[in-house]
Amino acid sequence: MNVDFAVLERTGAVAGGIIVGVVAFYALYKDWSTPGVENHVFKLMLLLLGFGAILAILAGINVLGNFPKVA
Amino acid sequence: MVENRAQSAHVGPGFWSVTAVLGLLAIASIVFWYWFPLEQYLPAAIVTARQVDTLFRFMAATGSALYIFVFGYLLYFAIAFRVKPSDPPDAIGVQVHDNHRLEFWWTLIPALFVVLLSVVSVKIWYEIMLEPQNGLVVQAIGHQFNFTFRYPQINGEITDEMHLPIGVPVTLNLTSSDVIHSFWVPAMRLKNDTVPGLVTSIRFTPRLTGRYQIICTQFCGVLHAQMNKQVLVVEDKASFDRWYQGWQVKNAHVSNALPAAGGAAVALTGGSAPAGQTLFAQKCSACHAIGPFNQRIVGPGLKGVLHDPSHPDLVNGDPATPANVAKILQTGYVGSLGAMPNATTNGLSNQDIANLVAYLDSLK
Amino acid sequence: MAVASIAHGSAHGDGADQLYVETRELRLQGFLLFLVSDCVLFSSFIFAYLYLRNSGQGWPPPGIKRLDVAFAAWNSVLLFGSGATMHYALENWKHGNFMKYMWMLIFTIILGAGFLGGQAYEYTHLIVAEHVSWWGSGIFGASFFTLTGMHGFHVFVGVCYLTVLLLQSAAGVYTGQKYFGITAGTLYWHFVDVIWVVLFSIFYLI
Amino acid sequence: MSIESAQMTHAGGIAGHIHPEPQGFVRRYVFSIDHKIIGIQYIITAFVFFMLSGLLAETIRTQLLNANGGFVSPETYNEVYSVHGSAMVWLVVIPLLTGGFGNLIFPLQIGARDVAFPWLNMLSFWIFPVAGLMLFSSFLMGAPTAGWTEYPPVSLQGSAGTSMWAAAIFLVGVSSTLTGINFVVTLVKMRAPGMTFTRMPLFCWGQFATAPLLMIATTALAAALAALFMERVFGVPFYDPTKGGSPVLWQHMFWFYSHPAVYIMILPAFGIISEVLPTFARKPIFGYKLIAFSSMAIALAGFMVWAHHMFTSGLAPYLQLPFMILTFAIGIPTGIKIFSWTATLWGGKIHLTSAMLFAIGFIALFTCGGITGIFLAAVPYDLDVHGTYFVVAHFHYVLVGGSLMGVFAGMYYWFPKMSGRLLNETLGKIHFWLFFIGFNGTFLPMHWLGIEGMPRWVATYDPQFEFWNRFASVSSYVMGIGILVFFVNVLWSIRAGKKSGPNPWNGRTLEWMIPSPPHYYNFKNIPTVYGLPYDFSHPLPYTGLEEELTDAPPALAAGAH
Repeated sequence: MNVDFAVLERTGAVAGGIIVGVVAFYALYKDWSTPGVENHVFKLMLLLLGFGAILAILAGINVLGNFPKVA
Repeated sequence: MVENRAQSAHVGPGFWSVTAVLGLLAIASIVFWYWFPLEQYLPAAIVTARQVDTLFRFMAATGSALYIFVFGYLLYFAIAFRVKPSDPPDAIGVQVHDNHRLEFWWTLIPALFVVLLSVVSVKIWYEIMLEPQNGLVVQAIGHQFNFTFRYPQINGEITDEMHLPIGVPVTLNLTSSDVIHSFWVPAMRLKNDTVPGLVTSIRFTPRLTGRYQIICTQFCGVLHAQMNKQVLVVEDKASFDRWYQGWQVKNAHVSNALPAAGGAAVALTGGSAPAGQTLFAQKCSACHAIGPFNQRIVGPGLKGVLHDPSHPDLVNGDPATPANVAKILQTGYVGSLGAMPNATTNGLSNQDIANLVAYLDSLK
Repeated sequence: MAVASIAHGSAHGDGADQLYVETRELRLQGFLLFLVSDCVLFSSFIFAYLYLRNSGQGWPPPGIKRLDVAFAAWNSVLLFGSGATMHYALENWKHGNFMKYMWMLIFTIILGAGFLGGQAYEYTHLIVAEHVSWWGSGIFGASFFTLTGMHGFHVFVGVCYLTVLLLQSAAGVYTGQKYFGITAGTLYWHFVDVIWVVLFSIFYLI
Repeated sequence: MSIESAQMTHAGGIAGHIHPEPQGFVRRYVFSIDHKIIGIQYIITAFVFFMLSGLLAETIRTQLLNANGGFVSPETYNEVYSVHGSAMVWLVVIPLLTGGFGNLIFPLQIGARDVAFPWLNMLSFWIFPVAGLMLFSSFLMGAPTAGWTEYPPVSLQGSAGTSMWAAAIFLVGVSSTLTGINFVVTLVKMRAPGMTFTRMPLFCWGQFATAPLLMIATTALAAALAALFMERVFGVPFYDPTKGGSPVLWQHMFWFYSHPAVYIMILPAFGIISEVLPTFARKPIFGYKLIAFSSMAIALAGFMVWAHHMFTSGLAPYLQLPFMILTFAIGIPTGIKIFSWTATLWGGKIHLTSAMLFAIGFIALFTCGGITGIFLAAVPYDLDVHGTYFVVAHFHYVLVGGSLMGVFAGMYYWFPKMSGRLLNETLGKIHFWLFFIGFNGTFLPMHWLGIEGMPRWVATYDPQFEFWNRFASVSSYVMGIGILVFFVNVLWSIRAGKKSGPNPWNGRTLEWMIPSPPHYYNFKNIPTVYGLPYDFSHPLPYTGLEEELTDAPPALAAGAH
């Protein structure tokens, strides 16, 4: 039962991560040349958001945060 | 520019004579700090104390020379250039904004001085750090509000004076049983904090016999001011040996376990490893890591303490068996780096000990 | 040039007077500086956590299990997703698509609240099933609950603020030229997201 | 970019925006949003706290008249010096120099009508007296005893007042952070047209270097204090080694704030001195750019040297050397400033007014404190004198001889801008000489007391130190009398002092171009700036000031309401 939940969560994380990542990087690409302080901050934030999405995907497919079971 | 140069050639009434006087005063102060008999006021009890004094002389001499110039010019300018009753009310001073040559020099000279001071300090720092490691190992433990000392081959703790033989390198390991104290002997020009949960060490070689005050310099509670009553006695080898043997005899029957704890061996059946794991986090993890032997906090790392072929014996020389681990847990242990409290002090019931041993046994 | 497409005419037109333009600059800069100092607050606690983590007790400390990475990854995606929707909420506002803006804002609020729900679930699980508490579990409880709790509080404040924005927008408080509240909300929400990227990696992934 | 934004201001914007004058006592003087009133509120409140913590200081010295104390119990003594230190740092010097003189003067000097966020400014002021009362009320429940640094674990054992202390200092921190944000935005965005960064008066540079420190460093302290509070009240283990925490962690977090805090307390004083010296020497400040940039250098380097307070705390030895050398390096920009100020006096037409005396006294005493700072930065010597009276002497030379002398110079210099009246010069000179002599008598002997072995934080001490302690105590009474003279002077001059007129010192910065005290809107027309304020041989580098001293009403712009 528990295992099913974990698989579900991981699938959700990977799928959601891909969507968010694509959206974030697309938005970053589209906004690349906007001027002004707040838009520069937005771009930085989008970059980090995309990075977070990648982290979530990697955690979802067990590349990151995959620790051996401790007794 | 021409105007500026004309002005700088004309630096004001008495400028050069004042400069000469200040120069003489500066030289006098340097000579003063060079000859000042520091050790007459405060003996240099260890070898590196004299190096620290040298550093002090160097900084005091350059510092006071600098100060004499700044303060002297300040005073002289304030008096020589004050507005005179004969001046018109809207009189203004010399309109000079800067002088790049002057600014260059007074940036460069302090910078060079900083380099020089760094070199001198680092050199003396190395001499303090590189004192030999293989000498007598003594432990000082800070308490509210006194220090206790532990020597190899003397049971228990010494609560009054700390004795050291002259000329023998000493490693002093410092730790604390409650709050942060600081172990300072002014005659040693050396101090270090005693931090609970940490062992720090200082190394030095006594060079002068005498009795020197030990002072706590970190606020440690309401009687902090009273924590200056103990003394460090540096004496010749023979006196030291007499003192040392005296304590060996006197403390022969004192257990190394802090308060003597006796009792029968603990029954180890029925120990629960998960319960032991929780207990370990509460009672042991401040000093012991769950890691390999050499991952030391205060004591060694305890991963596989019962299953480590490269360390078949426990710290007290007994073979690493569950019963012997239980014994150490029961009685406590005093090593060169720190004191492990006994079961009473640590609040461990026999069941707790059984649980802890079961947990340690489960780590492989 | 998203801005240009809605701001017709000069800055003086359509009610965006010179005073507003200049004041907006001030408020924007002040708000960014506030975020900087908030960032320092998080950094200090993160420093404390990493310092304690490396003080030799091993991680996680004995007696405490690893955190559930799968659940946290899913929950993080909720929050990251809300960052993306918030970004498009502001974009739509700038393009004058009011209804799309409102829907994006509503999605953001739902996702943010969902993240908070997930965090509540995680806390409950830790406290009830694994007996980990804020004060009784050594440095693990101290650093985990303090940092994530502080972040959760920021998310909570953000959800409240976005709800207020939603109501204000419905009531027509903001116009095509004067919408600093929405910009500030977006900046804050992105900030909260980005902090979570850091917290997620240092608590779950290393 | 900065020049553009300064020149962008025109009639329709903030520069032309004049608020209606607030009516009623409460809106005018209590919950005022006028930066000048808020500045005066800060100064009055801080001086009240100064009196209280000054009394605590005299209590300390009275206790130390005798080697075995006896004036108060050791418990009380520990409470007294802990509250003295905390209050002097957080409730007196920082609020006076940033909230007080900062608010009062620098918006005038850059030609602004107010700070960027007047309401926020009011909020940061009103947090401050609340926090101050909290700190002093901790005496009722057992004040903190572990000094202003409150190192755990001993502060974890302290009585309930320690938690109150943490909460109070946290609140002061919030107030400082808001002030910092406010000042940075004001200085970057609200300068008058033509007031480029390199034309700003040096007091503004002092504030400009300080404000980011207030904003960033204070937040780090807030985290440390919050953790201490949680540990004491809820038992959450951060610092207690028996529960896995680390006492050294507090020291890192505390000093990461408190070293920059040292510069928060001195950089604005540098600014005050840099205003007073050229005005009374009637000549340009020597090396304007070097002084301005060295302030920024000091502020930046201030974040990289915190561990020099921790050489004895069990820091890894290899970490000690970089911190030592970086600390030495801060001596270079500081030295540049001192040499430049001394050179400013050369060739001047020096008017030795009270403000000028305090400025010269500042240089003399601060230089001494700076030199002993180098002593303490050298690791081998710090291992000797750390935690002794040598340190006490050092930081009193910097904070009292430095910051507080700066505050007094500023008080004598800018009092006309607060009240429209001059402080009495004779009383001012008596104040200076009593204070200067008393100060040196109090703190100079502490150098050798520390070297010979007198530790800090002690209620009783070894009888061999009795003579110099008595000497210091008696001198501290002289200093106390000097400060009483100052208070008498202020109270008398507010009612009966000589009317100052707009510009009693022939100052050339913008605040002297408008009436004393200024109107609530500061400037009738925002001036345009063409150069530095320190060129005494040139005409004033401003235009647009013609109507300031006339009875003409201010020009109301379209955006005003």
